[in-house]
Amino acid sequence: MTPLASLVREPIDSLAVIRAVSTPANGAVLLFLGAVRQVNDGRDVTGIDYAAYEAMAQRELEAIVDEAVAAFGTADVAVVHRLGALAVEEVSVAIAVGHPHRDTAYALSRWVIEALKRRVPIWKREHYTDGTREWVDPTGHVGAGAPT
Amino acid sequence: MTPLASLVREPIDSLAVIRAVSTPANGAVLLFLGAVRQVNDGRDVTGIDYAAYEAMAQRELEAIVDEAVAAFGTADVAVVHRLGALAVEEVSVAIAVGHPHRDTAYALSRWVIEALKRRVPIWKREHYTDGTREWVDPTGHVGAGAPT
Amino acid sequence: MCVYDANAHMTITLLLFASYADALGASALTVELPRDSTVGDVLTAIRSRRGADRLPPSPLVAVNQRYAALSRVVQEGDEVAIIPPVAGG
Amino acid sequence: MCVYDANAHMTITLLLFASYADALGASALTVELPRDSTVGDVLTAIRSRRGADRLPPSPLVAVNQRYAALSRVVQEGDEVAIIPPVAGG
Repeated sequence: MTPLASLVREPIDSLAVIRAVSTPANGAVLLFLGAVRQVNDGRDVTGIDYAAYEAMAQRELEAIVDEAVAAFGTADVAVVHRLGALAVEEVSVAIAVGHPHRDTAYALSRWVIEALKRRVPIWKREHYTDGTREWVDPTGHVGAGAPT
Repeated sequence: MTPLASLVREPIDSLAVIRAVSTPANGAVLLFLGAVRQVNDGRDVTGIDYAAYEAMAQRELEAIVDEAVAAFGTADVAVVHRLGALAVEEVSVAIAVGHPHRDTAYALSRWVIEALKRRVPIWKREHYTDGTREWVDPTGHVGAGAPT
Repeated sequence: MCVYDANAHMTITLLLFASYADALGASALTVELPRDSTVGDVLTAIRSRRGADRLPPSPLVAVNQRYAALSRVVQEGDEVAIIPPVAGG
Repeated sequence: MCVYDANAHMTITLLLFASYADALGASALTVELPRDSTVGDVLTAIRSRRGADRLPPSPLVAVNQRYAALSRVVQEGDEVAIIPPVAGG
Protein backbone atom coordinates (compact mmCIF):
# COMPACT_ATOMS: atom_id res chain seq x y z
CA MET A 1 0.00 0.00 0.00
CA THR A 2 1.03 3.59 -0.49
CA PRO A 3 1.53 5.61 2.68
CA LEU A 4 -1.32 8.07 3.12
CA ALA A 5 -1.23 11.59 4.58
CA SER A 6 -4.14 13.90 4.05
CA LEU A 7 -6.16 16.82 5.36
CA VAL A 8 -9.92 16.61 4.90
CA ARG A 9 -12.93 18.75 5.69
CA GLU A 10 -15.50 15.96 5.79
CA PRO A 11 -15.99 13.31 8.51
CA ILE A 12 -13.11 10.84 8.48
CA ASP A 13 -13.89 7.38 7.10
CA SER A 14 -12.18 5.18 9.70
CA LEU A 15 -12.70 2.00 7.70
CA ALA A 16 -10.97 3.49 4.68
CA VAL A 17 -8.00 4.47 6.83
CA ILE A 18 -7.81 0.92 8.20
CA ARG A 19 -8.06 -0.53 4.69
CA ALA A 20 -5.11 1.61 3.59
CA VAL A 21 -2.80 -0.33 5.92
CA SER A 22 -4.32 -3.82 5.79
CA THR A 23 -2.20 -6.30 3.86
CA PRO A 24 -1.70 -10.07 3.98
CA ALA A 25 1.63 -9.45 5.75
CA ASN A 26 0.23 -7.45 8.64
CA GLY A 27 -0.82 -9.50 11.64
CA ALA A 28 -1.47 -6.32 13.61
CA VAL A 29 -3.36 -3.19 12.62
CA LEU A 30 -3.76 -0.31 15.04
CA LEU A 31 -6.12 2.62 14.58
CA PHE A 32 -5.78 5.70 16.77
CA LEU A 33 -8.69 8.14 16.76
CA GLY A 34 -8.50 11.56 18.38
CA ALA A 35 -11.92 12.99 19.16
CA VAL A 36 -13.38 16.22 20.48
CA ARG A 37 -13.88 15.98 24.24
CA GLN A 38 -16.84 17.53 25.97
CA VAL A 39 -14.72 18.74 28.88
CA ASN A 40 -11.20 20.14 28.52
CA ASP A 41 -9.25 21.63 31.43
CA GLY A 42 -12.48 21.73 33.38
CA ARG A 43 -14.39 23.80 30.81
CA ASP A 44 -17.49 22.59 28.96
CA VAL A 45 -16.77 22.43 25.25
CA THR A 46 -19.50 22.56 22.60
CA GLY A 47 -17.23 22.17 19.56
CA ILE A 48 -13.84 22.89 18.04
CA ASP A 49 -12.69 24.71 14.92
CA TYR A 50 -9.54 23.17 13.47
CA ALA A 51 -7.42 25.50 11.34
CA ALA A 52 -4.12 24.82 9.60
CA TYR A 53 -1.30 26.32 7.61
CA GLU A 54 -2.51 23.88 5.02
CA ALA A 55 0.43 23.66 2.62
CA MET A 56 2.91 23.24 5.45
CA ALA A 57 0.65 20.90 7.43
CA GLN A 58 0.34 18.65 4.40
CA ARG A 59 4.11 18.71 3.95
CA GLU A 60 4.77 17.94 7.63
CA LEU A 61 2.24 15.08 7.64
CA GLU A 62 3.97 13.58 4.62
CA ALA A 63 7.37 14.04 6.25
CA ILE A 64 6.17 12.29 9.42
CA VAL A 65 4.81 9.37 7.41
CA ASP A 66 8.03 9.13 5.39
CA GLU A 67 10.14 9.15 8.54
CA ALA A 68 7.91 6.53 10.17
CA VAL A 69 8.14 4.29 7.11
CA ALA A 70 11.94 4.56 7.16
CA ALA A 71 12.29 4.07 10.92
CA PHE A 72 9.82 1.22 11.46
CA GLY A 73 10.23 -0.81 8.29
CA THR A 74 6.67 -0.78 7.04
CA ALA A 75 4.97 1.14 4.26
CA ASP A 76 1.62 0.80 5.96
CA VAL A 77 1.08 4.14 7.64
CA ALA A 78 -1.98 6.31 7.06
CA VAL A 79 -2.78 9.66 8.67
CA VAL A 80 -5.87 11.75 8.06
CA HIS A 81 -6.53 15.01 9.93
CA ARG A 82 -9.82 16.84 9.69
CA LEU A 83 -10.14 20.63 9.51
CA GLY A 84 -13.14 22.92 10.03
CA ALA A 85 -15.92 22.89 12.61
CA LEU A 86 -16.24 19.67 14.64
CA ALA A 87 -18.84 18.75 17.24
CA VAL A 88 -18.16 16.92 20.48
CA GLU A 89 -17.27 13.24 19.90
CA GLU A 90 -16.37 13.82 16.24
CA VAL A 91 -13.02 12.44 15.11
CA SER A 92 -10.31 15.02 14.41
CA VAL A 93 -7.49 12.66 13.51
CA ALA A 94 -7.16 9.02 12.45
CA ILE A 95 -3.84 7.21 12.36
CA ALA A 96 -3.71 3.64 11.10
CA VAL A 97 -0.59 1.50 11.02
CA GLY A 98 -0.03 -2.08 9.97
CA HIS A 99 2.87 -4.37 10.79
CA PRO A 100 3.50 -8.12 10.94
CA HIS A 101 3.95 -7.80 14.74
CA ARG A 102 1.98 -5.87 17.33
CA ASP A 103 5.00 -4.63 19.30
CA THR A 104 6.09 -2.51 16.38
CA ALA A 105 2.52 -1.50 15.51
CA TYR A 106 2.02 0.02 18.97
CA ALA A 107 5.37 1.82 18.95
CA LEU A 108 4.79 3.13 15.44
CA SER A 109 1.27 4.37 16.14
CA ARG A 110 2.48 6.21 19.21
CA TRP A 111 5.42 7.71 17.35
CA VAL A 112 3.17 9.13 14.65
CA ILE A 113 0.63 10.79 16.98
CA GLU A 114 3.39 12.33 19.11
CA ALA A 115 5.18 13.68 16.03
CA LEU A 116 1.92 15.06 14.66
CA LYS A 117 1.12 16.87 17.90
CA ARG A 118 4.62 18.30 18.09
CA ARG A 119 5.17 19.39 14.51
CA VAL A 120 2.13 19.79 12.31
CA PRO A 121 0.90 23.41 12.09
CA ILE A 122 -2.72 22.83 13.04
CA TRP A 123 -4.58 24.87 15.65
CA LYS A 124 -7.85 24.43 17.43
CA ARG A 125 -10.28 26.98 18.80
CA GLU A 126 -12.59 25.59 21.44
CA HIS A 127 -16.13 26.89 21.80
CA TYR A 128 -17.49 26.85 25.33
CA THR A 129 -21.02 26.63 26.71
CA ASP A 130 -20.77 30.24 27.97
CA GLY A 131 -20.43 31.43 24.38
CA THR A 132 -16.72 32.23 24.52
CA ARG A 133 -14.13 30.64 22.29
CA GLU A 134 -10.38 30.38 22.60
CA TRP A 135 -7.37 29.09 20.69
CA VAL A 136 -5.85 26.23 22.63
CA ASP A 137 -2.20 26.63 23.60
CA PRO A 138 -0.82 23.25 24.71
CA THR A 139 2.30 25.02 26.00
CA GLY A 140 0.10 26.43 28.73
CA HIS A 141 0.37 30.14 27.96
CA VAL A 142 -2.68 32.35 28.08
CA GLY A 143 -4.42 32.22 24.72
CA ALA A 144 -4.80 35.28 22.53
CA GLY A 145 -8.46 34.42 22.03
CA ALA A 146 -11.28 36.54 23.33
CA PRO A 147 -15.05 36.31 23.55
CA THR A 148 -16.67 37.19 20.24
CA MET B 1 -21.17 2.42 27.61
CA THR B 2 -21.30 -1.15 28.81
CA PRO B 3 -18.06 -3.08 28.50
CA LEU B 4 -18.29 -5.62 25.70
CA ALA B 5 -16.76 -9.10 25.47
CA SER B 6 -17.97 -11.51 22.84
CA LEU B 7 -17.16 -14.46 20.61
CA VAL B 8 -18.57 -14.36 17.10
CA ARG B 9 -18.56 -16.57 14.03
CA GLU B 10 -19.21 -13.84 11.47
CA PRO B 11 -16.78 -11.16 10.24
CA ILE B 12 -16.13 -8.59 12.98
CA ASP B 13 -17.77 -5.19 12.51
CA SER B 14 -14.86 -2.89 13.44
CA LEU B 15 -17.00 0.24 13.39
CA ALA B 16 -19.44 -1.28 15.88
CA VAL B 17 -16.56 -2.13 18.19
CA ILE B 18 -15.30 1.46 17.94
CA ARG B 19 -18.78 2.83 18.60
CA ALA B 20 -19.02 0.74 21.78
CA VAL B 21 -16.22 2.79 23.36
CA SER B 22 -16.83 6.24 21.84
CA THR B 23 -18.21 8.74 24.34
CA PRO B 24 -18.04 12.53 24.71
CA ALA B 25 -15.46 12.05 27.49
CA ASN B 26 -12.99 10.06 25.41
CA GLY B 27 -10.42 12.14 23.57
CA ALA B 28 -8.61 8.98 22.49
CA VAL B 29 -9.97 5.77 21.00
CA LEU B 30 -7.65 2.93 20.04
CA LEU B 31 -8.63 -0.07 17.95
CA PHE B 32 -6.36 -3.10 17.76
CA LEU B 33 -7.04 -5.62 15.02
CA GLY B 34 -5.35 -8.98 14.84
CA ALA B 35 -5.45 -10.48 11.36
CA VAL B 36 -4.47 -13.73 9.67
CA ARG B 37 -0.98 -13.42 8.22
CA GLN B 38 -0.03 -15.01 4.92
CA VAL B 39 3.35 -16.09 6.24
CA ASN B 40 3.98 -17.38 9.75
CA ASP B 41 7.33 -18.76 10.88
CA GLY B 42 8.37 -18.91 7.25
CA ARG B 43 5.46 -21.10 6.13
CA ASP B 44 2.82 -20.01 3.62
CA VAL B 45 -0.57 -19.92 5.27
CA THR B 46 -3.84 -20.17 3.34
CA GLY B 47 -6.18 -19.79 6.31
CA ILE B 48 -6.74 -20.45 9.99
CA ASP B 49 -9.42 -22.31 11.97
CA TYR B 50 -10.03 -20.72 15.35
CA ALA B 51 -11.48 -23.03 18.00
CA ALA B 52 -12.30 -22.31 21.63
CA TYR B 53 -13.45 -23.78 24.89
CA GLU B 54 -16.33 -21.43 24.37
CA ALA B 55 -17.90 -21.18 27.82
CA MET B 56 -14.52 -20.64 29.46
CA ALA B 57 -13.27 -18.31 26.72
CA GLN B 58 -16.35 -16.13 27.17
CA ARG B 59 -15.80 -16.11 30.93
CA GLU B 60 -12.09 -15.23 30.57
CA LEU B 61 -12.82 -12.45 28.09
CA GLU B 62 -15.31 -10.96 30.52
CA ALA B 63 -12.84 -11.29 33.39
CA ILE B 64 -10.16 -9.50 31.37
CA VAL B 65 -12.53 -6.67 30.51
CA ASP B 66 -13.64 -6.37 34.15
CA GLU B 67 -10.04 -6.28 35.35
CA ALA B 68 -9.14 -3.68 32.72
CA VAL B 69 -12.10 -1.51 33.70
CA ALA B 70 -11.05 -1.67 37.36
CA ALA B 71 -7.34 -1.10 36.70
CA PHE B 72 -7.55 1.69 34.12
CA GLY B 73 -10.54 3.67 35.30
CA THR B 74 -12.68 3.54 32.19
CA ALA B 75 -15.76 1.50 31.32
CA ASP B 76 -14.98 1.79 27.64
CA VAL B 77 -13.42 -1.53 26.74
CA ALA B 78 -14.71 -3.80 23.99
CA VAL B 79 -13.28 -7.14 22.86
CA VAL B 80 -14.61 -9.32 20.08
CA HIS B 81 -12.89 -12.55 19.02
CA ARG B 82 -13.93 -14.48 15.96
CA LEU B 83 -14.08 -18.27 15.76
CA GLY B 84 -14.30 -20.61 12.78
CA ALA B 85 -12.51 -20.62 9.43
CA LEU B 86 -10.74 -17.38 8.53
CA ALA B 87 -8.96 -16.47 5.31
CA VAL B 88 -5.68 -14.56 5.09
CA GLU B 89 -6.11 -10.85 6.02
CA GLU B 90 -9.39 -11.50 7.86
CA VAL B 91 -9.65 -10.05 11.35
CA SER B 92 -9.57 -12.58 14.21
CA VAL B 93 -9.76 -10.16 17.12
CA ALA B 94 -10.79 -6.54 17.64
CA ILE B 95 -10.07 -4.64 20.83
CA ALA B 96 -11.34 -1.10 21.21
CA VAL B 97 -10.67 1.12 24.20
CA GLY B 98 -11.63 4.71 24.92
CA HIS B 99 -10.15 7.10 27.46
CA PRO B 100 -9.94 10.85 27.95
CA HIS B 101 -6.15 10.63 27.41
CA ARG B 102 -4.11 8.72 24.88
CA ASP B 103 -1.39 7.60 27.30
CA THR B 104 -3.86 5.45 29.16
CA ALA B 105 -5.61 4.32 25.97
CA TYR B 106 -2.35 2.86 24.60
CA ALA B 107 -1.45 1.15 27.89
CA LEU B 108 -4.95 -0.25 28.28
CA SER B 109 -5.16 -1.57 24.72
CA ARG B 110 -1.83 -3.32 25.11
CA TRP B 111 -2.82 -4.79 28.48
CA VAL B 112 -5.97 -6.31 27.03
CA ILE B 113 -4.34 -7.99 24.01
CA GLU B 114 -1.52 -9.41 26.14
CA ALA B 115 -3.99 -10.77 28.71
CA LEU B 116 -6.11 -12.27 25.94
CA LYS B 117 -3.16 -14.02 24.35
CA ARG B 118 -2.01 -15.36 27.71
CA ARG B 119 -5.29 -16.53 29.22
CA VAL B 120 -8.19 -17.05 26.85
CA PRO B 121 -8.64 -20.71 25.79
CA ILE B 122 -8.68 -20.21 22.04
CA TRP B 123 -6.58 -22.23 19.59
CA LYS B 124 -5.72 -21.84 15.96
CA ARG B 125 -4.98 -24.41 13.33
CA GLU B 126 -3.05 -23.05 10.38
CA HIS B 127 -3.61 -24.41 6.88
CA TYR B 128 -0.56 -24.36 4.63
CA THR B 129 -0.17 -24.19 0.87
CA ASP B 130 1.23 -27.75 0.86
CA GLY B 131 -2.12 -29.04 2.15
CA THR B 132 -0.98 -29.72 5.70
CA ARG B 133 -2.51 -28.11 8.76
CA GLU B 134 -1.24 -27.73 12.29
CA TRP B 135 -2.33 -26.41 15.68
CA VAL B 136 -0.13 -23.46 16.57
CA ASP B 137 1.75 -23.73 19.83
CA PRO B 138 3.09 -20.30 20.83
CA THR B 139 5.21 -21.95 23.52
CA GLY B 140 7.31 -23.36 20.71
CA HIS B 141 6.74 -27.07 21.21
CA VAL B 142 6.10 -29.34 18.28
CA GLY B 143 2.41 -29.37 17.52
CA ALA B 144 0.29 -32.48 17.74
CA GLY B 145 -1.17 -31.73 14.34
CA ALA B 146 -0.59 -33.88 11.32
CA PRO B 147 -1.32 -33.75 7.59
CA THR B 148 -4.89 -34.76 6.89
CA MET C 1 -12.67 -58.43 51.13
CA CYS C 2 -13.04 -55.76 48.51
CA VAL C 3 -16.57 -54.53 47.87
CA TYR C 4 -17.21 -51.94 45.20
CA ASP C 5 -18.87 -48.99 46.91
CA ALA C 6 -20.64 -46.74 44.39
CA ASN C 7 -20.79 -43.96 46.93
CA ALA C 8 -17.04 -43.90 47.22
CA HIS C 9 -16.67 -43.26 43.48
CA MET C 10 -17.61 -40.46 41.15
CA THR C 11 -17.85 -39.74 37.46
CA ILE C 12 -15.84 -36.87 36.00
CA THR C 13 -16.17 -35.48 32.48
CA LEU C 14 -12.83 -34.49 31.02
CA LEU C 15 -12.90 -32.07 28.08
CA LEU C 16 -10.19 -32.06 25.43
CA PHE C 17 -9.50 -29.40 22.82
CA ALA C 18 -7.48 -28.70 19.71
CA SER C 19 -4.24 -30.73 19.55
CA TYR C 20 -5.13 -32.66 22.71
CA ALA C 21 -8.49 -33.70 21.26
CA ASP C 22 -6.69 -34.80 18.09
CA ALA C 23 -4.12 -36.74 20.12
CA LEU C 24 -6.70 -38.72 22.07
CA GLY C 25 -9.25 -38.92 19.28
CA ALA C 26 -12.01 -37.48 21.46
CA SER C 27 -13.27 -34.14 22.67
CA ALA C 28 -14.60 -35.54 25.95
CA LEU C 29 -13.79 -38.55 28.13
CA THR C 30 -15.67 -39.94 31.10
CA VAL C 31 -13.50 -41.03 34.00
CA GLU C 32 -14.52 -43.09 37.04
CA LEU C 33 -12.52 -42.17 40.13
CA PRO C 34 -12.54 -42.53 43.90
CA ARG C 35 -14.01 -39.59 45.79
CA ASP C 36 -11.52 -36.91 46.84
CA SER C 37 -9.46 -37.47 43.72
CA THR C 38 -7.54 -34.50 42.34
CA VAL C 39 -7.24 -33.16 38.80
CA GLY C 40 -3.84 -34.85 38.75
CA ASP C 41 -5.56 -38.15 39.47
CA VAL C 42 -7.92 -37.54 36.55
CA LEU C 43 -4.93 -37.08 34.26
CA THR C 44 -3.23 -40.19 35.63
CA ALA C 45 -6.41 -42.18 34.90
CA ILE C 46 -6.22 -41.39 31.18
CA ARG C 47 -2.45 -41.79 30.75
CA SER C 48 -2.85 -45.36 29.51
CA ARG C 49 -5.08 -44.33 26.59
CA ARG C 50 -3.69 -44.37 23.09
CA GLY C 51 -2.30 -40.93 22.22
CA ALA C 52 -2.03 -39.76 25.81
CA ASP C 53 1.75 -39.82 25.47
CA ARG C 54 1.36 -36.68 23.35
CA LEU C 55 0.13 -34.70 26.35
CA PRO C 56 2.77 -32.84 28.35
CA PRO C 57 3.55 -34.10 31.89
CA SER C 58 1.79 -31.16 33.55
CA PRO C 59 -0.70 -29.57 31.19
CA LEU C 60 -2.77 -26.51 32.05
CA VAL C 61 -6.13 -27.54 33.47
CA ALA C 62 -9.44 -25.90 34.27
CA VAL C 63 -12.24 -26.92 36.62
CA ASN C 64 -15.68 -25.53 35.94
CA GLN C 65 -14.26 -23.11 33.37
CA ARG C 66 -11.57 -21.63 35.60
CA TYR C 67 -7.86 -22.38 35.60
CA ALA C 68 -7.00 -24.72 38.47
CA ALA C 69 -4.03 -26.47 40.06
CA LEU C 70 -3.36 -30.17 39.48
CA SER C 71 -3.80 -30.61 43.24
CA ARG C 72 -7.36 -29.34 43.09
CA VAL C 73 -9.85 -31.88 44.47
CA VAL C 74 -12.70 -32.55 42.07
CA GLN C 75 -16.30 -33.43 42.83
CA GLU C 76 -19.00 -35.40 41.08
CA GLY C 77 -20.31 -33.33 38.20
CA ASP C 78 -17.27 -31.06 37.90
CA GLU C 79 -16.33 -30.03 34.37
CA VAL C 80 -12.61 -30.69 34.08
CA ALA C 81 -10.67 -29.62 30.99
CA ILE C 82 -7.09 -29.94 29.77
CA ILE C 83 -6.04 -26.68 28.11
CA PRO C 84 -3.47 -26.83 25.29
CA PRO C 85 -1.16 -23.83 24.94
CA VAL C 86 -3.56 -21.01 24.03
CA ALA C 87 -3.12 -19.18 20.74
CA GLY C 88 -5.89 -16.61 20.52
CA GLY C 89 -5.57 -13.13 19.11
CA MET D 1 23.36 61.66 0.58
CA CYS D 2 20.85 58.88 0.94
CA VAL D 3 19.37 57.51 -2.27
CA TYR D 4 16.68 54.83 -2.12
CA ASP D 5 17.95 51.82 -4.05
CA ALA D 6 15.11 49.51 -5.03
CA ASN D 7 17.56 46.70 -5.77
CA ALA D 8 18.84 46.77 -2.21
CA HIS D 9 15.34 46.08 -0.87
CA MET D 10 12.90 43.19 -1.08
CA THR D 11 9.28 42.40 -0.31
CA ILE D 12 8.46 39.56 2.09
CA THR D 13 5.01 38.09 2.73
CA LEU D 14 4.51 37.17 6.37
CA LEU D 15 1.72 34.70 7.13
CA LEU D 16 -0.13 34.71 10.44
CA PHE D 17 -2.41 32.02 11.83
CA ALA D 18 -4.87 31.34 14.62
CA SER D 19 -4.22 33.44 17.76
CA TYR D 20 -1.44 35.41 16.02
CA ALA D 21 -3.75 36.33 13.13
CA ASP D 22 -6.37 37.43 15.67
CA ALA D 23 -3.79 39.46 17.58
CA LEU D 24 -2.62 41.40 14.54
CA GLY D 25 -6.00 41.47 12.80
CA ALA D 26 -4.57 40.02 9.59
CA SER D 27 -3.67 36.65 8.13
CA ALA D 28 -0.87 38.08 5.96
CA LEU D 29 1.36 41.16 6.09
CA THR D 30 3.70 42.55 3.47
CA VAL D 31 7.03 43.75 4.77
CA GLU D 32 9.66 45.83 2.94
CA LEU D 33 13.20 45.03 4.08
CA PRO D 34 16.84 45.46 3.05
CA ARG D 35 18.35 42.52 1.21
CA ASP D 36 20.09 39.93 3.41
CA SER D 37 17.59 40.48 6.21
CA THR D 38 16.80 37.55 8.48
CA VAL D 39 13.52 36.15 9.72
CA GLY D 40 14.31 37.94 12.98
CA ASP D 41 14.47 41.22 11.06
CA VAL D 42 11.05 40.49 9.56
CA LEU D 43 9.63 40.08 13.05
CA THR D 44 11.32 43.26 14.26
CA ALA D 45 9.74 45.11 11.37
CA ILE D 46 6.22 44.27 12.55
CA ARG D 47 6.78 44.78 16.27
CA SER D 48 5.39 48.31 16.14
CA ARG D 49 2.03 47.14 14.77
CA ARG D 50 -1.00 47.16 17.01
CA GLY D 51 -1.40 43.76 18.68
CA ALA D 52 2.20 42.67 18.02
CA ASP D 53 2.85 42.84 21.76
CA ARG D 54 0.78 39.65 22.02
CA LEU D 55 3.39 37.68 20.07
CA PRO D 56 6.07 35.93 22.14
CA PRO D 57 9.67 37.27 21.95
CA SER D 58 10.87 34.30 19.87
CA PRO D 59 7.98 32.62 18.11
CA LEU D 60 8.34 29.52 15.96
CA VAL D 61 8.81 30.47 12.34
CA ALA D 62 8.75 28.76 8.97
CA VAL D 63 10.28 29.72 5.64
CA ASN D 64 8.73 28.24 2.53
CA GLN D 65 6.68 25.81 4.65
CA ARG D 66 9.57 24.46 6.68
CA TYR D 67 10.55 25.30 10.23
CA ALA D 68 13.48 27.74 10.24
CA ALA D 69 15.75 29.59 12.66
CA LEU D 70 15.27 33.30 13.36
CA SER D 71 18.78 33.80 11.96
CA ARG D 72 17.73 32.42 8.58
CA VAL D 73 18.35 34.90 5.75
CA VAL D 74 15.27 35.44 3.61
CA GLN D 75 15.03 36.20 -0.06
CA GLU D 76 12.60 38.09 -2.26
CA GLY D 77 9.52 35.94 -2.72
CA ASP D 78 10.07 33.74 0.34
CA GLU D 79 6.93 32.69 2.19
CA VAL D 80 7.62 33.44 5.85
CA ALA D 81 5.18 32.37 8.57
CA ILE D 82 4.93 32.77 12.32
CA ILE D 83 3.67 29.53 13.86
CA PRO D 84 1.60 29.67 17.06
CA PRO D 85 1.93 26.72 19.46
CA VAL D 86 0.51 23.82 17.45
CA ALA D 87 -2.50 21.94 18.77
CA GLY D 88 -3.38 19.29 16.21
CA GLY D 89 -4.52 15.81 16.95
